[in-house]
Amino acid sequence: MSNNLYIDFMISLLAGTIRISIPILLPALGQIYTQRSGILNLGVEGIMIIGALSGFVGAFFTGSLWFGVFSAVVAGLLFSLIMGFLSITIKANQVIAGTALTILGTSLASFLYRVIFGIRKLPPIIDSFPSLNFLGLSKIPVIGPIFFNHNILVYLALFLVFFTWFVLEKTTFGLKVKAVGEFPRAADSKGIRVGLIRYICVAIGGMYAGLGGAFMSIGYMDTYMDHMIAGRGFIAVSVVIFSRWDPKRALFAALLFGGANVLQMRLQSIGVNIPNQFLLALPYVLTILVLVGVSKKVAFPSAFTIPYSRNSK
Amino acid sequence: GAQEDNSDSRLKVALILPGKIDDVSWNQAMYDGMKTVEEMYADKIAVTYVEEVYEVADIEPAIRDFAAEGFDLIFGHGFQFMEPIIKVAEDFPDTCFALGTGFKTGKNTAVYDVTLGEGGYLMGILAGLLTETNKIGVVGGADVSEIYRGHEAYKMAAKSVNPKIQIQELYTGDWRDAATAKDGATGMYDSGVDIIWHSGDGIGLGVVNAAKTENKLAMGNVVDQNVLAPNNIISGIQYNWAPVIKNIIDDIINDNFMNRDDKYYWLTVANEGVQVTPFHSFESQISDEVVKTLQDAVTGISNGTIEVPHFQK
Amino acid sequence: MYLLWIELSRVGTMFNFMTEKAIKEAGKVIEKPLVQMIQIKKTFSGIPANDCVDFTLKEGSVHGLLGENGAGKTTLMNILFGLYEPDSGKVLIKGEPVKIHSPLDAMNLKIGMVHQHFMLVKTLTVTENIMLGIKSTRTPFLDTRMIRNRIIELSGKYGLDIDPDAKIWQLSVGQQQRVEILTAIFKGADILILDEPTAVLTPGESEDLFSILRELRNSGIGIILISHKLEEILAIADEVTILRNGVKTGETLVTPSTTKQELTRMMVGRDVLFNFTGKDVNIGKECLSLDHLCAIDDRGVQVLQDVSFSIKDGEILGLAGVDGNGQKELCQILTGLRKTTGGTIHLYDQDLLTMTPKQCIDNKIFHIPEDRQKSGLIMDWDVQKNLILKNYDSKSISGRFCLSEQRIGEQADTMIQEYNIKTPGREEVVKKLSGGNQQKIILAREMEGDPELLIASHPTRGLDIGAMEYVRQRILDQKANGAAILLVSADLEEIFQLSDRIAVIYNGRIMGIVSPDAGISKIGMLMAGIMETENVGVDA
Amino acid sequence: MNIIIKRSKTMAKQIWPSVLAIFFALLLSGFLLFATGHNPLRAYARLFDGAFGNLNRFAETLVKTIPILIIALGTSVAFKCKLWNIGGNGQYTVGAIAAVAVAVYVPLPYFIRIPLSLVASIVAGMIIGGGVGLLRAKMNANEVITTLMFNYIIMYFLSWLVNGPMMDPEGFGFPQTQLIPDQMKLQSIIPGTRLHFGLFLALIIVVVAFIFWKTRTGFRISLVGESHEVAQASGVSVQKHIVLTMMISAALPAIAGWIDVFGIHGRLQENLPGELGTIAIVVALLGGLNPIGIVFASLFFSALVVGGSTMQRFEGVPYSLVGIIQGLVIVFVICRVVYEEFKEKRRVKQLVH
Ligand SMILES: Nc1ncnc2c1ncn2[C@@H]1O[C@H](COP(=O)(O)OP(=O)(O)OP(=O)(O)O)[C@@H](O)[C@H]1O
Ligand SMILES: Nc1ncnc2c1ncn2[C@@H]1O[C@H](COP(=O)(O)OP(=O)(O)OP(=O)(O)O)[C@@H](O)[C@H]1O
Ligand SMILES: [Mg+2]
Ligand SMILES: [Mg+2]
Repeated sequence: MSNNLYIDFMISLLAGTIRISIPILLPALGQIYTQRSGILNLGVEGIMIIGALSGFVGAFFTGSLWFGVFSAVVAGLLFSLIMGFLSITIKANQVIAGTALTILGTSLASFLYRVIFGIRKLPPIIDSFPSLNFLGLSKIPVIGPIFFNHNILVYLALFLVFFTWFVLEKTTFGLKVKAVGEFPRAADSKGIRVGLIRYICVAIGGMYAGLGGAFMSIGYMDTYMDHMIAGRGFIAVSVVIFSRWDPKRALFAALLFGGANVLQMRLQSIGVNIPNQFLLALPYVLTILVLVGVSKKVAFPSAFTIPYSRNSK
Repeated sequence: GAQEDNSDSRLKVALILPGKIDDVSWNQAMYDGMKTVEEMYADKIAVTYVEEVYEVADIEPAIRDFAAEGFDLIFGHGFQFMEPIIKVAEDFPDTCFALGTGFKTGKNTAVYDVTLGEGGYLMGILAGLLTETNKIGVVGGADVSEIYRGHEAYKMAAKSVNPKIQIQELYTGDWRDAATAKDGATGMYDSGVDIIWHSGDGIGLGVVNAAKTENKLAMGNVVDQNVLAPNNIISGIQYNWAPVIKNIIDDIINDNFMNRDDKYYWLTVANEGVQVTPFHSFESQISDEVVKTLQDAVTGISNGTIEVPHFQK
Repeated sequence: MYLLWIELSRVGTMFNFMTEKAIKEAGKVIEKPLVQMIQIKKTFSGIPANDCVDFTLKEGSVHGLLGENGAGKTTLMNILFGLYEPDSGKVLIKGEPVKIHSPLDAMNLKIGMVHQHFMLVKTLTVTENIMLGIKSTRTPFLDTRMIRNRIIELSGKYGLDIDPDAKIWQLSVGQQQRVEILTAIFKGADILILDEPTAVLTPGESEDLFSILRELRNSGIGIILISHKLEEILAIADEVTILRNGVKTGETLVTPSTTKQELTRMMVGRDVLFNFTGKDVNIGKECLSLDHLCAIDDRGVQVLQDVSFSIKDGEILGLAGVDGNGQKELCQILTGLRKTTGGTIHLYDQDLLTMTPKQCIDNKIFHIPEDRQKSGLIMDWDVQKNLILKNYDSKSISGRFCLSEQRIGEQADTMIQEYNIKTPGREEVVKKLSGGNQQKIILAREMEGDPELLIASHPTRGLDIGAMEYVRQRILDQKANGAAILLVSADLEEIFQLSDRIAVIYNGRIMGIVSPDAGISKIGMLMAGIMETENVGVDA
Repeated sequence: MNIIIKRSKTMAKQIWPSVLAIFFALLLSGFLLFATGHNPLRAYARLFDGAFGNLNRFAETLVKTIPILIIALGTSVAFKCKLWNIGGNGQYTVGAIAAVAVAVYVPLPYFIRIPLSLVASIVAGMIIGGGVGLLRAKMNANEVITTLMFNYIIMYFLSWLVNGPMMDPEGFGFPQTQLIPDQMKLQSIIPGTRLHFGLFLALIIVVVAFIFWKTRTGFRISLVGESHEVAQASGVSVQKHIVLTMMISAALPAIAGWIDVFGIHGRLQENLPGELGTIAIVVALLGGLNPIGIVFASLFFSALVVGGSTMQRFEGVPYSLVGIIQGLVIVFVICRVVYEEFKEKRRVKQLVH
């Protein structure tokens, strides 16, 4: 490969990596709150698809993409409250509650889409968020196409990395979240309402996941499809765990996964002689390898997946 | 719904689809074809549609159920229906079965198939002639036989008209994750590819979308996808299943089905089941030379002077 | 000498250790009630923890709350702090009837509480833990810097010596307790509840705490002090309330003439048995011997250094010492759960260091663990299953492949009877039983296997007097059966009652091994880390 | 006699809240059906008919029950040890792969090849499970992630096999393997239906599972699940049992894969397990991790799935609505504790007054 081609290849790879890791990063950031507060929400996949649909419907009927984003966030919030109710109020097993949420979410989204749009010859489409071009910054060689040629949701997601870090480390709310996940009884004795904080965290997780869903339908693509989340919610849950509940590391983990995915596609395209299934499996293999590398240090929030009740000893 | 009425003399037809009837692809083309025939033969047939019979284990009960309910003709739209249909057909010798691709037939079982190779060939000619960078691409879902045939013919044809051509090829490993396909296509465009054909299914929308955001050219599949991106979808191929369906139904009505020797119904360029879609707004930009070469290829394939090999892995 | 006094007074409750001059402060007693709790009733699954308790705290006074383990002291205070809601009864603060539904309500009423079990989040720093309980001045943002400065200031002022940036898990128990106290002081409460605050403090720290408390009292704050240490109560309290089995059995002003005997009688309902002795047992051959044992803890810190002692069949060796001086790790080593870094251990002729936990059990080493709920019992399982944890694979329980439900049941029934375990049935979930009965389950399980070596860690911690005596009797029975027994306890009363010899551990070292005749003062000195020359059996 | 009445009374008491929960879920779904122009009663009648209407349909329900039941039993072993094995799909797939590999490529007499292929499946499952268990025990690698990732990896591995080395040479390039020899397939129990002898294998596994929890190993596994600390103090090696648990837990889905290959598929194709893994998680938990409970839960769920398909076929109910009904049933069944808590509160109140 000539030098020039090599640079082009890397630019395309990195720009693609950023784009494709956003729908993993967004729900992962939300799940950092949720998991930090002690709740494992395996229903992210379901929430994301609900978000994707709501985002699209909102944007389609109002013509406003931002209204679409708003509807996705609200829908994600509302839908995640089911998880909150099951895991916090009912104190149900979180694995089954999350599974139920995924089944319900994927079916409900598919059902509502058909109800709203009927059967069409061609799918309804909208104009999705365009790439921003900060004062022509995207024209800067190399750096431009990698960093300055994305749509606004990408930058929003990157901002949310910082924002999530800030909330968790610098605000009273973040401190409460950590306390609730580690030692709910202590939090309770300090006057923190454990259930409320957990509800809020589940809801925030839902909002971020909803946003992640909207990114897929109106940020990345321009329409809704039943299978457009394609396991990204589950990947997000993994990313959260192996980034050890740290937003910055979550960004790297999402980039890593996204990068592996883009890399396999680029390698396929340029005709690397490896069966494509092996390349397709690459991101997942990489995830396990990284997980094994970092796990020794992983200490789960002490109250992870354990419901809290003041009266039980 | 199914007609319970005994006095109804119409042929009871069931169409079992593995995906959604509005997937802008494989399933939708068949659905549309069947709808056309149903309207045409409103007094002769009554059709029941079932979508998303995706799990292989659920196929046989579905077929058996329709057979047991007294349906006269059952379509299974995919090769995964082959084994179950052969098995059920033995138990219901009076029922007719039609299998969408595959290779096993029986007294009451026929195969209908599309010569995607011919379609791919035509697309390859177009891409080879239209490219300015001498780099073209093709994106497919899973690497299965009919898709493979299309891709191989595409590559062969492109090389035949443009010896300098470089071709990038990608399988996303999935029929429905359009976002991944979009990123794959984006990567191709980034590396200098200026025209991509996609070989169908939900992922095709990702390629169309990539063309739109990158403002490059793409070619559609299955249905005329120009409206999705009028400035980017230069052409494509579309299937018209109606003639083949009509053919099968006529055979049954005329008692020709069971004793027919050739149990293959082909959708071909020759019988206009596979067509090149119009150029729409690109009409004026396409040189007469290109139009002529394409037309020659169509004629050649139709009258057998050009023989597209039956590629096999 | 003063230090020694404090040290000794920390240690036992049965020894009357009044110093020359009464330490009680001559403070004015203000009559205005700060807290009135009237006819408080609270039951846990039918068993009353507080039964129609009245309690009054006056402004500017220190009120001692006494009672044996499980008497309901913590429960009463948890109710005042809003952690539990009472079944019935009223609470008045400064004369106003109030409903305290949560700690938040309590804090708004300016009630602060230092809990018996640390309420600290281990992964957070000291500053963060303190910030948890107070409203930030910069809400919604944290005012870390300000709080941090105040911590340094307060900690300097009261000599608490706390690093505001340390994570809780990095701190020693004593330091953690100081963080708890600091948290309470920080909030500037009108009413301060301290639930056994000195249990893990060093004598110096205790005295510092008391001077803080005196200062706070003089500034008008009402303090409720729960303690098992009567000396402390006599030293600082203005009044005491005494609970027994959830019922209030007395309330009295503390005057210079108040004696410990008086208080004890109210607490226990009778005079404490001073000469609680077992049958005379012939001491046999050497069962366990440790030679220069060394070990490190989970954090890699040296916890045991050159520990050497031996125990003979039919002998009880008491291991006295303040918690956290290596006792826990020693017990883990003896049961095969922890690796050592040096030295040898022999069980009769066998090398114990190479044994797996399973082999230790097979060699009849049994253990009554100090934290029964965490490492002794499966709280969600029923009584009978908890009773077979150590012998589920024995012939008496297992058939060829399967555990026999019938035999498990039969065994459970006999043990329930024999050990007088109060339970509705063998299928009752252990979580629902009282602490005493939970302890009896462990006792039954560990003793039923006829131990060669029995390690009893704090066997009576958290037990009422009846259960306590029962447990001690059972341990003596094992001795009579010829078991070698290592009794680990911070309770000197227990150590003196049961032991044939007493080893004192301090900072991972055996300070000395003495006979019970040596007297309390000597042991007290050893526990405080002051070495003596004369020993009665350190076999080095 | 008295005991029987008492037992069935307590059974009824335990089942009643679930029945109530299912009723409410169906009621709510009924509104959705009605709102989209379907007659809920007719649809539900179809659903019931589809699951139990005639011998063939009941047989289909049982055919579906077999893998769900076995995977759920496997999953439950891990769950009982508080290990979240959500890799049922992958483990099922490796079982199927091993089954076909031996059945097609090992030229030994059938009577050896059949048991050999079963052993191969079990071993394949154990290798995956053991790997996950080792990673968890030694490296502290969270098993939720590893099992999930293995699902994807194995899915692509299967895809590679059927498109590459194991593709049927006479299959015209379709992504599937050869059929296993007919003589090796599990015979039908009721001629004319697909119900095969795998059912007996499933029943044997249920019995074994039932007994397993009474064995020493079963006891030790549940002990480790409850508390690592207590288990260790009781002389049970926690690490060893984590690995063992994952091996057992993965071997069962692999057996389910074997049964499905020998009972229905006869070959490998892509996406063999479909939604089985997810349903099995739900079934294991709804069945209370108890073999008998799991039998009923899996029967119920496969009836829901099979009947749901029939409802979809003949009432034109969209596939997604069938999924919604499933989701609602799970949610409501989880909520049944609300009812139980409500009763408990009432009981306590009555006691106090
Ligand atoms: N949350 C609870 N659930 C069930 N029982 C409880 C609970 N809290 C306390 N109890 C029981 O209530 C009784 C009183 O307990 P409490 O903690 O108030 O005793 P205490 O006087 O503080 O004892 P100690 O000296 O050990 O601190 C005990 O029998 C205890 O087991
Ligand atoms: N803590 C431990 N560390 C290492 N190995 C252990 C530990 N505990 C038990 N084992 C091993 O586990 C195995 C099972 O122990 P045990 O002797 O109880 O077998 P068992 O009861 O006959 O087992 P099964 O119920 O399977 O027949 C033994 O080989 C023992 O060495
Ligand atoms: Mg207490
Ligand atoms: Mg002996």
